[in-house]
Amino acid sequence: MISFEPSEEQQVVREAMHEFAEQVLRPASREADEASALPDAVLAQLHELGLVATQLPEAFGGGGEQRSPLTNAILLDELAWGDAAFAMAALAPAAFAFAVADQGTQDQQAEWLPRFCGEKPYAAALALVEPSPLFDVNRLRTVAEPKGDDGFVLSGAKSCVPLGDRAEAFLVIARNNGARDAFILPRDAAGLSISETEKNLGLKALPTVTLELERVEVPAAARLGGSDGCDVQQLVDRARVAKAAVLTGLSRAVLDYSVPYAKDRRAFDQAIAQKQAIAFRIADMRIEIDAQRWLSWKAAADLEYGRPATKSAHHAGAYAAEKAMWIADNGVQVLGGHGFIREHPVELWYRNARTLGVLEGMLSV
Amino acid sequence: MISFEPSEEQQVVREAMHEFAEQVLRPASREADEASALPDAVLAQLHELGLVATQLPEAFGGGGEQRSPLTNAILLDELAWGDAAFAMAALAPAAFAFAVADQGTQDQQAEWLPRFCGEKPYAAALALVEPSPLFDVNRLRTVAEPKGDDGFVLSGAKSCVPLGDRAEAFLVIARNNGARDAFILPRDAAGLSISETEKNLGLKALPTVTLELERVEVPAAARLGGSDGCDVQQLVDRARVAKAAVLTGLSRAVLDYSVPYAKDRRAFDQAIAQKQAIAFRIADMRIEIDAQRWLSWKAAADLEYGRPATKSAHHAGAYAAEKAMWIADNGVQVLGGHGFIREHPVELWYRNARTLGVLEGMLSV
Amino acid sequence: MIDFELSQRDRNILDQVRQQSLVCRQYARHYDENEHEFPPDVLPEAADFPELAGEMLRREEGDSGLGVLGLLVTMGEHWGDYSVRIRRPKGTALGNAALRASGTPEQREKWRSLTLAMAITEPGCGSDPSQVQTTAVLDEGSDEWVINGEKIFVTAGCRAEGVVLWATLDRSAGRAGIKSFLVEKGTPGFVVSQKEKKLGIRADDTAAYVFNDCRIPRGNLLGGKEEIPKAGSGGFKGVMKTFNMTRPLVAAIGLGMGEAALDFTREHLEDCGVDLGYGGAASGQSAAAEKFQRLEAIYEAAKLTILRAAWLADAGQPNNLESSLCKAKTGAAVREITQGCIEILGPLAISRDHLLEKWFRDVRITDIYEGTGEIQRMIIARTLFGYTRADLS
Amino acid sequence: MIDFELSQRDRNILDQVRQQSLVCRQYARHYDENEHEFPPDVLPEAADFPELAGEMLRREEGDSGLGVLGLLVTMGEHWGDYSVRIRRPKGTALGNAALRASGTPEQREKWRSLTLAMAITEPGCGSDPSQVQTTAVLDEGSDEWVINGEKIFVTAGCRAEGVVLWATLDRSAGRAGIKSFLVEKGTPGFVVSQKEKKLGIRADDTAAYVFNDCRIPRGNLLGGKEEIPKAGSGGFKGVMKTFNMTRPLVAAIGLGMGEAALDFTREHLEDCGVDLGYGGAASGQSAAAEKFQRLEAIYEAAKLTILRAAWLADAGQPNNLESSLCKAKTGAAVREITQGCIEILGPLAISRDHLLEKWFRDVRITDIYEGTGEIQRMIIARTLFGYTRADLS
Repeated sequence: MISFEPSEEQQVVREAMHEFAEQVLRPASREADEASALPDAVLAQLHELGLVATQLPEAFGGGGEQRSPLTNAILLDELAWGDAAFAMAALAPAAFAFAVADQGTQDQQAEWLPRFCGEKPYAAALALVEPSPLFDVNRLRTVAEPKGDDGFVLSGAKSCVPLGDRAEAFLVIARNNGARDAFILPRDAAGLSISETEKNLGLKALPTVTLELERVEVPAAARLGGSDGCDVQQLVDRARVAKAAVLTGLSRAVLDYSVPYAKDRRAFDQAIAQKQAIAFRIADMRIEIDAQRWLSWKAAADLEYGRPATKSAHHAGAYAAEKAMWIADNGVQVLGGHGFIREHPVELWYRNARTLGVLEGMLSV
Repeated sequence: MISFEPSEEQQVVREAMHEFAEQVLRPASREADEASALPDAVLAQLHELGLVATQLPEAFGGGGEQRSPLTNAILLDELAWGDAAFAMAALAPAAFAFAVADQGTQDQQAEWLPRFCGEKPYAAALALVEPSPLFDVNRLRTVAEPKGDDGFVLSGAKSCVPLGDRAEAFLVIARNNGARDAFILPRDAAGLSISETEKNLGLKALPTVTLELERVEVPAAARLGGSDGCDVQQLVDRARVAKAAVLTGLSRAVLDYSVPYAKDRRAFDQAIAQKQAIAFRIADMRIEIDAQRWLSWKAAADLEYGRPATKSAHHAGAYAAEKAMWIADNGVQVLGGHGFIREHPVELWYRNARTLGVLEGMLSV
Repeated sequence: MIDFELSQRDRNILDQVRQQSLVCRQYARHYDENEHEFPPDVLPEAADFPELAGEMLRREEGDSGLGVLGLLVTMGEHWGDYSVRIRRPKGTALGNAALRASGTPEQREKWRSLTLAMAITEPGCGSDPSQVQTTAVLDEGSDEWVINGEKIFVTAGCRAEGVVLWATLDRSAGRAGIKSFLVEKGTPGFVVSQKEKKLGIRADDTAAYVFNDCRIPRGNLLGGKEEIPKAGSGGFKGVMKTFNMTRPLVAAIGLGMGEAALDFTREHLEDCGVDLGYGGAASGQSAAAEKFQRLEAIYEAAKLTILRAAWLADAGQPNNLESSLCKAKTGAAVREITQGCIEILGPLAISRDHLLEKWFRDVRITDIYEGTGEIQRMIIARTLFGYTRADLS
Repeated sequence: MIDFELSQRDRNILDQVRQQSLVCRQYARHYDENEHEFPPDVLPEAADFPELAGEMLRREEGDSGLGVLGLLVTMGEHWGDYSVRIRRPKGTALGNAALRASGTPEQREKWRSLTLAMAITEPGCGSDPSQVQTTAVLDEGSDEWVINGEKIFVTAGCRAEGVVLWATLDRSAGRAGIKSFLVEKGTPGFVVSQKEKKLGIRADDTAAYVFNDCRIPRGNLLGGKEEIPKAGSGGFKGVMKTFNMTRPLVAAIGLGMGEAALDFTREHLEDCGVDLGYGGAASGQSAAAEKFQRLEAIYEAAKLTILRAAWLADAGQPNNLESSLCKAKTGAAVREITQGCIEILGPLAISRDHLLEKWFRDVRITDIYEGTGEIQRMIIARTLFGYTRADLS
């Protein structure tokens, strides 16, 4: 049945995350962006929320809660309203942990999942994006060659790997004999070099790195799912839904900032909110925020109930990327000169929207 | 040097065509659309303007004037302001005649050009478009196979052939051994069947047909340019510039109708022109009409002075197609309910803009 | 629990609607080309199709709400054609919605079997219904209202058996003076003066009315309240309330046709071997595939906003904002979808041998009637800013 | 004769500008990342490059007009970087343009060697310059103006040696009371209170000023006319006239960076083997190629509107409408172009190892300063409708 009714738990999560976003993330946002650094205190508080651990099986030290892509979409929406870079820092390890939980072998789960359930934040990341123009998840250049019966050799490069400055392990996506596979790579793998923190347009508080894989040898056991391999598209789908949710929250931040600004700001003897050009644009922001959210919910529901989700996740991700860019761009325009200076957060959202819009595979729901 | 200064002659042409468009084309426009028929009287008056004949060489009975793509763009802009279907009816034969004049052999010129210089309108047409989805001028399905040394066999189908109900000859574009060529085909060619007049969304006053070519045999002399063949891309470029000019005139018609309407029409105690939502949209129409026109002039100048024009013609055609659609669509919106009824011409321009936007190769400058 | 999947029962209902619509579609071109004809109230094929109303009304555990289902059915019907129906029940025009929303029990009982058009717009007022100039004057002697004025853009105005029209009791009272009246066809002084020729939805008649000293019984004032409320007391809001029901409906109508356009285009793309896989990057696709996927996402987005408005209504929650939101979104979406489908398919798409060009024309009304896109954005913005009409117009 | 091709001489000039720009570009990232530093007035490489001013001023048969060439040179310079120049001549800031347009001959002579910023915007007024609150009061005793007020968004406000500022002689006189005054740096009571941190154009300093009983000589009123014209007599129009010169300039600045973004993207597309042939149908291309071609057409369109405004000025024809038109068009175009180039290239494009992300940030000011896109559309619409400010604001 068609229903937009969040569960009681989802409502509680939403409210809690909103409060957290408002009280913890928003105040730290600008400084972290200017410093291009993720504050340890924020990261620690994000970890305390237990967003990843609670959704991992009890057997491995997790909370044992049923994973809910819908709940995750809702919470990402709220966290990203506070700050998209922080929201991504919180859920980037999930892209590793959920993948192992969903598709890893028993051994892989036993080895890796407990690490995400400790008291300290455990950093690990999905490494999907590559540093080539026109990057396409369907045309990966990173390659895994079988090496006899007992392993693979990985060659290529990965960029925009979140938390890569501190991640203790990476889940590297590579072409394997025409198909795609994921390989678990510890930080100290021989042949793996990790760049300095990348300098990016936006999401500056989220440290990302480039990985160079120079004939990195991994055992067969490093292949996610073991000899069966894994469904990489599912990782992509989950990442796209997460991205759509983050972009929805970011868009909402712009709207929530633009509304009071437009009411306060006066020109030609009226509040600019009373001018149709401004008012209708803000109305369109509202329209497109709803549209983004329902598309991300639709795709999250497809994941949640085990239905085919590639198409709905594609729509949710692509639509949110386009509309969040439009909304942030128009947020800048509503503020005029004030939209261009770093005293107001809108320019930060403008950079984040463009940055996140072209990224793939950094998160999970 | 960069100059937007039309020659004195171009200014005279522009004014004359505008007057003609206002006095002859505009009043006949609605009735011709409703009847899906090109009025003989209008066609005769268009022919009297001598738009094609004056630009053909004196040796073949023409006016011997230097052909000017710029002047042709200017006059098409004005005629299309009156009615796009009539403008296209006037210049459709030019696509045949100018092609023969530019790229035909001496014999082809001597045989065909005098026909365009008579007292009565002579109908002939370029047959480029094909009735397949995703039609692409680079991927023609109509094929010319050499038949021994002395001719070709044409097979395929062509649609949206303008004036095809009466055209006495067609210039059929076909793939010939990997490249493209043009072939002159008389109406009564064996194996050529000509459909009833097509029923289209817009440009209803312009009769178009589908040609079925079932192993139509043509002599080698029918190949435009003889054994050297011809440059089909040049025909396409010229057609795209002509199309851009027509769309510019159409767009201008919408603006010129919207401005007084918005000033007269009142809502919420003001003229709707005083509402930013309407006023700014009309300002955008004005902006995009200039943009369309300068792009079409730029491409026409490239053709006029013999510079590479494929890129500028592509830009002019594609840009005009997008913006004319936007302008006509917003013209309908400015008029509201009145934009949806056939008492006002805006719905006709809306249909024409969409129709013309997806067509290729019907005209020439 | 958040979900977007239909129950098997609901899917069956919608499948049957689709089956009916395929039949209706066979008639679509005829009534487009012959706009002076009305589609029959019952098609010859009707016998082959069961009535669905009972199935729809019987809601079981796991089924969607009636409002949600109703809009999906509306989409499915218009996926077939704007006007042609297997059966056209009486009493399903816009005026009937107003009667149900605002009529007294006696009025509802008395007129429910009539098909009632709704007449609001006048030659001088478009998107501003408060500017109504048509007057209703009470003749105390005969206990009759005397109506004078003109109405245009009356949907189903020729076919309808009566009309709910807006007239003012007192022009100086502004919006507060506007009341709804019911006038039956055949009443002296009530003339259908014109049937409009339109860009699209040609089988749906759009009429102009003239009222010239047209006398109707005093009891024909809808809702029965003759007093003029004080300005700002919300009397007009009651009149406007009908729109909260009709805006999602009108959006669903447009989107059903938009869906038809997408389905037609998808079929041709698949025939041409265009890969519509959704796994890769947008830029890595062919331009045709990328454009199509974008239109598809717009469609999905609009559909979800419509369902949201309907779901709120089903849940008994206010949906004023969401009604305007879904109408504005869909009005723009169907323009973009149909324009884009034609662009993708190219010259083939402009032929009247196919219905795509008709859908392009038909959907254009979506952003115009029942409040233009501009009016909807005004309502949304007023809500966001907490503004009154005086603050933003 | 209509033409869009440059003479060989003009092409040579622009080629040299490009050569200079390639050098400037090497410094671009440094001054972006170190926004507290000012680029030097003369780069070390300057000796390798001749001065071009003489060549530019010497116009020969077949050369383009000086206005047209000037805008093309401006585009070429900003194709290198927004702020870094091989040589930065004195007296080329916005205030100098105002001095040239409105100063008396004595004033022009006296101050032409100073770099003059232009201070209009105040904390309380953005796009509505008539709301200026800064006051200038004549002290008849000392024959001095006493200035009080605050100014923000003063371009080159730190680097400038003086400023042309707008202040009102009489707030009750509205726009008519606004005059321009020249204040040199170092005048007591004139404080640079802040250097703004910005999204882009970071090497170009943007300052805030405070004037606190700042006294300047009576002769520093630009143009010298102390009387307040009657409302509506066009006095304010004179003040506004500067914009007709600066709007195409500002558009050209933005578009030069837009061109840089397109060139960068084209190079990468070609490296990837994307076919940018223009012969076929749009839908037949790859999505990346089709999107890129669309952005390229937008660029060409914007460039032509800028050249049109400049050509009109060169021809001595009014270009008020066209100045606003090219500014509005370009302000939107460069947003779309830079956003689109990043979208096409994907993750690579967001790295600060490349300049594309900088161009994306830098161009964003184009639709904001020197009158936002909204202000330009207002001017265009007023012209189309024959409206005054009272009719449309």
